[in-house]
Amino acid sequence: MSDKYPPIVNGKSVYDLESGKYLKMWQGPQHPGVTGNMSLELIISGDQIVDCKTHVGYLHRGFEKLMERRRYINCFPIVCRICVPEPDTNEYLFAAAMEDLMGIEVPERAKWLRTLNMELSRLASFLMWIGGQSGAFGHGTVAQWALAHRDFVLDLFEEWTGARIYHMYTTPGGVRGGTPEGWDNHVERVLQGVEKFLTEVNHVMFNNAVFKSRAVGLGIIAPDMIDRFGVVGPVARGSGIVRDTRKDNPYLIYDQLDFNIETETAGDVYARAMVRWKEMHQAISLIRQIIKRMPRTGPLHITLPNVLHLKVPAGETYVRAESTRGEYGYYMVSDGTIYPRKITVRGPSYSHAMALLEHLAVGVNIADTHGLMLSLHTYPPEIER
Amino acid sequence: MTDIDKIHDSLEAKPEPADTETNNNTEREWRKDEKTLTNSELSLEEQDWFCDARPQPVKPAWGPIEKFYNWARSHSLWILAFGTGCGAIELRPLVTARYDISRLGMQPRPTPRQASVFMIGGYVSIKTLKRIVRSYEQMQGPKFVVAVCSCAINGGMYWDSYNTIKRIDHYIPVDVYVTGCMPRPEAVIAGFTKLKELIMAGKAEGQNLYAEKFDWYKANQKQVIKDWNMPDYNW
Amino acid sequence: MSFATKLMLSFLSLGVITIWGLTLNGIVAKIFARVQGRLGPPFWQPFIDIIKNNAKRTTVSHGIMFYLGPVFRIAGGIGTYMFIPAVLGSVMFSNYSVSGDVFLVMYFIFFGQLGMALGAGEGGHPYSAIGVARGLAQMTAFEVPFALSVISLAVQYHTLNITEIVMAQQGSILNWTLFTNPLAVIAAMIAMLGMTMYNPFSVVIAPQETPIGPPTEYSASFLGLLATNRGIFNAAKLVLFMNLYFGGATNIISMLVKTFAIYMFSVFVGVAFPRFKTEDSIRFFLKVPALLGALAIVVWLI
Amino acid sequence: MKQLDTELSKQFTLSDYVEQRPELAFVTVEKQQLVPLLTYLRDTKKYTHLVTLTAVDWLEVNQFQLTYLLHNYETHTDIGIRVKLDRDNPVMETIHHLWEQARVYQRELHEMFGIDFPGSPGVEEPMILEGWQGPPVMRRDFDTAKYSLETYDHRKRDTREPEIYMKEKLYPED
Repeated sequence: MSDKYPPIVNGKSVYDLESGKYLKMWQGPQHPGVTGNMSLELIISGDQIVDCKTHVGYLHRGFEKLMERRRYINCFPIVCRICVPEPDTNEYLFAAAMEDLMGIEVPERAKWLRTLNMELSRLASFLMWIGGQSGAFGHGTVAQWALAHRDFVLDLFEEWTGARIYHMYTTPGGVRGGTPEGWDNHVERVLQGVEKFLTEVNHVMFNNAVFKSRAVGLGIIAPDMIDRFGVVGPVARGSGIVRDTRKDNPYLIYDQLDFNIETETAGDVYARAMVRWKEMHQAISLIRQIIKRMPRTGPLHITLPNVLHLKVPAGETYVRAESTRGEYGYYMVSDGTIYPRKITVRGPSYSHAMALLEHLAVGVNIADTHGLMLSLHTYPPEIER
Repeated sequence: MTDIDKIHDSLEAKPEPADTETNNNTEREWRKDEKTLTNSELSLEEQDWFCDARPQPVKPAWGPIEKFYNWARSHSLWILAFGTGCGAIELRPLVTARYDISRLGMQPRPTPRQASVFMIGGYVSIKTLKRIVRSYEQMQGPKFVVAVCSCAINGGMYWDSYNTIKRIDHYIPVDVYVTGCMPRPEAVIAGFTKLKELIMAGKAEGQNLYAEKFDWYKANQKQVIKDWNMPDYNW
Repeated sequence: MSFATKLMLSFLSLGVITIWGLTLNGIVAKIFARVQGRLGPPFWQPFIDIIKNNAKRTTVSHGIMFYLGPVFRIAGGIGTYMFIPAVLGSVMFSNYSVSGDVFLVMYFIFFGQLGMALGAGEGGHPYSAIGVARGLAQMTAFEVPFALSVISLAVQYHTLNITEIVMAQQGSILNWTLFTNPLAVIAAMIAMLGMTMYNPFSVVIAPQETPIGPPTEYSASFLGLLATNRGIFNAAKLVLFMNLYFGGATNIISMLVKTFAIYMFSVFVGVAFPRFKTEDSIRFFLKVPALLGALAIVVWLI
Repeated sequence: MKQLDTELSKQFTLSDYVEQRPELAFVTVEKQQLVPLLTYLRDTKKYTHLVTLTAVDWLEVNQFQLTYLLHNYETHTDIGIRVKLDRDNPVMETIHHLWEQARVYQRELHEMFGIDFPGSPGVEEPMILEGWQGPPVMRRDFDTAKYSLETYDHRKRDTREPEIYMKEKLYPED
């Protein structure tokens, strides 16, 4: 065991490719098993990974730089592009950071609508993940079903906000509009479909002997690794850590909603998948609660002065929300002008895909790399912005 | 060491010191002519590994046969599974149950050797452009490029970004553009339908265009990819 | 009948079986698509793909062995088919069945894979190398239950000639090996799951786990040849299974129906399962199926 | 949070205390005291989660501001530790021994701002920008629009002044 792995010197493993013992292999960026556009540099010995290095930066557009030279309202079209499959968290957090600095309280109805927006997008993002996770273990059928259901959720977004992917629904001071007439029935229909699908997933995927044989015991995250690697969200909850930003630091109207933090204790790929499966049920229940209790009348947004010349008071703040990958945060510094001084996006994929994946991948069979990677649920655009 | 190792090692390899290069270059002159590439950014050892032939335009077959071939090509478009930008997110609905392009004879293909369509999904950063060029050159012709999203056309909302190129057609030949941010899957399917029409009419000759204007494309690529450390043409 | 006529008829039957095999592949793609909730490609899509692949203008070769890989593969496919009587009693479809052809056919099943392994190895791509390693390991594993099952048949029928094995099963449906030697059939059918390379034993050509296995570097007409072989080889294997375990066929219609039905077994398993890792699949094959095969021999020896 | 600040002030030189929200405060510390302060907060005060590490370029006063944001999962409070660095010679102690993911943040800061963290593993390697030859991009004296216009081929487009164009299009006789 010990001589199988190359020695680690100064935090880096040292290997000699000429010895013929190790093979260097790249996976990605052109690779169907890698999430999005990133690559893994793997050193393998036999069928086992002995060293893994994540390479990112293929999607870097320099958001933080671009936002420094755009006015606050002009930043809105680009913040949602930071995370493609789940843009609404970005929109909300950017608005929330601005509102925090400006001392604005958004109307009650806007809060409910923002929560609804984020929960729906959570459902869509999880459906996308389930497609990836089952696909990584070769279960194409579940992947196809999942992405079809995700598309029905996107249809709801389209009817509501007018866009499939980038909704740009949350604006500073409120939201863009209410829900359309008769939309609630469409939501209920889609949710019933998703619930039926989740039952089937339980039968076909979670109770499947092959899936179990591969997922159980793979990529175990011990509870003591949680703080050392900055693990958050469902990945941490899969290791039995009871943490959820929605409960711990309630924002919007999450303190008025009825839900529990879902956890599993095993800390492997199967446990993380199970946590996400439960959280999809949770999201469905939250959407139902919101639609039932949401105020139907009232202002949607407060009136701001001319937004192009909006000056945000000097100061700095950090706001966070629970995305599907875990704690998502915006750190905003304003110097009192019409341009933001500095915005840093804290994406959970950042620490998961880089430090944690490099640590977990060592010793894993090469066929399991993508199952492991998908179980961390990383979205490359939010790593490199 | 296998091929891909060499390629990836070469991505990180430092250029050789200039003096050794001049010493040995004379030995290699005999095999250089106007049909070969210089691969001057590679070390001498690496120059031995890589092919230095220039891409050549290929003449279409005799009329009716080419028509039949074009029909087959247009009904069996294999997309390279390379999500280069945000546009890749619409690739998944496209290949799955809702929009299902497999009914049109398309399917995603995991290796560039077997793919015939390159779908550029949105903005292209410099680091990705390098891989796009490599993947594109590894595809076997006739090959087609569909550029999806506004950012691939004119930079879109990243027009002032330091890390994205502003128009993809200066770097690889593009057959069809699909505008929008994001374009809906229907729009992408419409783009593929347009590509089919072009192939059927024999107008989608991007591969030959690339071979004919190879020096121009290569100069454009090298202008933005500052650390060009791969062979000039990746077979 | 002269040798030339016989040869011509054999090649005609090879053409029929190629078309049938490719059609089967197209139908299977359609069935997969329907289970996954989509329309799927038309069933003639494999033919268009082969035409397209052969119509490619450029291709890359990595040397003579790379070139010969697909040739070996298709030789394995044709060889497998040429020594199996596809339709009992038919002149055209009887092919070159000789005594001991069971082992010849098993050798040919192996031969194509080995040739492909050599060719893909020269491609030099690590994905190919990993795919080849996985493919050979998995093949060695599923050959065990299959070989045991075939030996059990040899013990049962006292022959190694496929034609004679088919003859022994004629008369009634109860004479089929399926009913006379069910243990061997179960072992062989599980081995067939590995042979057809659908889930859960598809890790060799899996697009996610390592794309896309041995054919990573193959393009254009090489790929066309491989795709053609996929038609021939699948159909030949199905015909072999039909002959050995399901009473063979006395006319072409029953041959088509039976091969289709046998294929559906692996397809329906494949659509509902994720895939095994190589180690898992080897472990799987060497446990229950191998035991069943051995048991089938023991039962008939006693 | 104010209580924590007074408690910390006994051991460390703190300044510029700002309480943004009841559960979020920012405080500036001397450069030399940062690592002891972070270790103290992590081990004694249960600020176990490194949320983010980022830098702000204050070009006007020739300073970089590093912000270390820590979170306490028991009281659910955040504290942001600011450190001012000299912009001409930005060097900072590494904290990768406290949190594993810090080395990724430090690698990014090294690339984007040119701040050096000696001893952090792999900090010299390029992470996001490959073959970048210009100055560190996130510094405020780097003009991205100018660089983009100079370096890349932009597609020419018809830019029309809306007012004039509307006039020409709708009321050509005027």
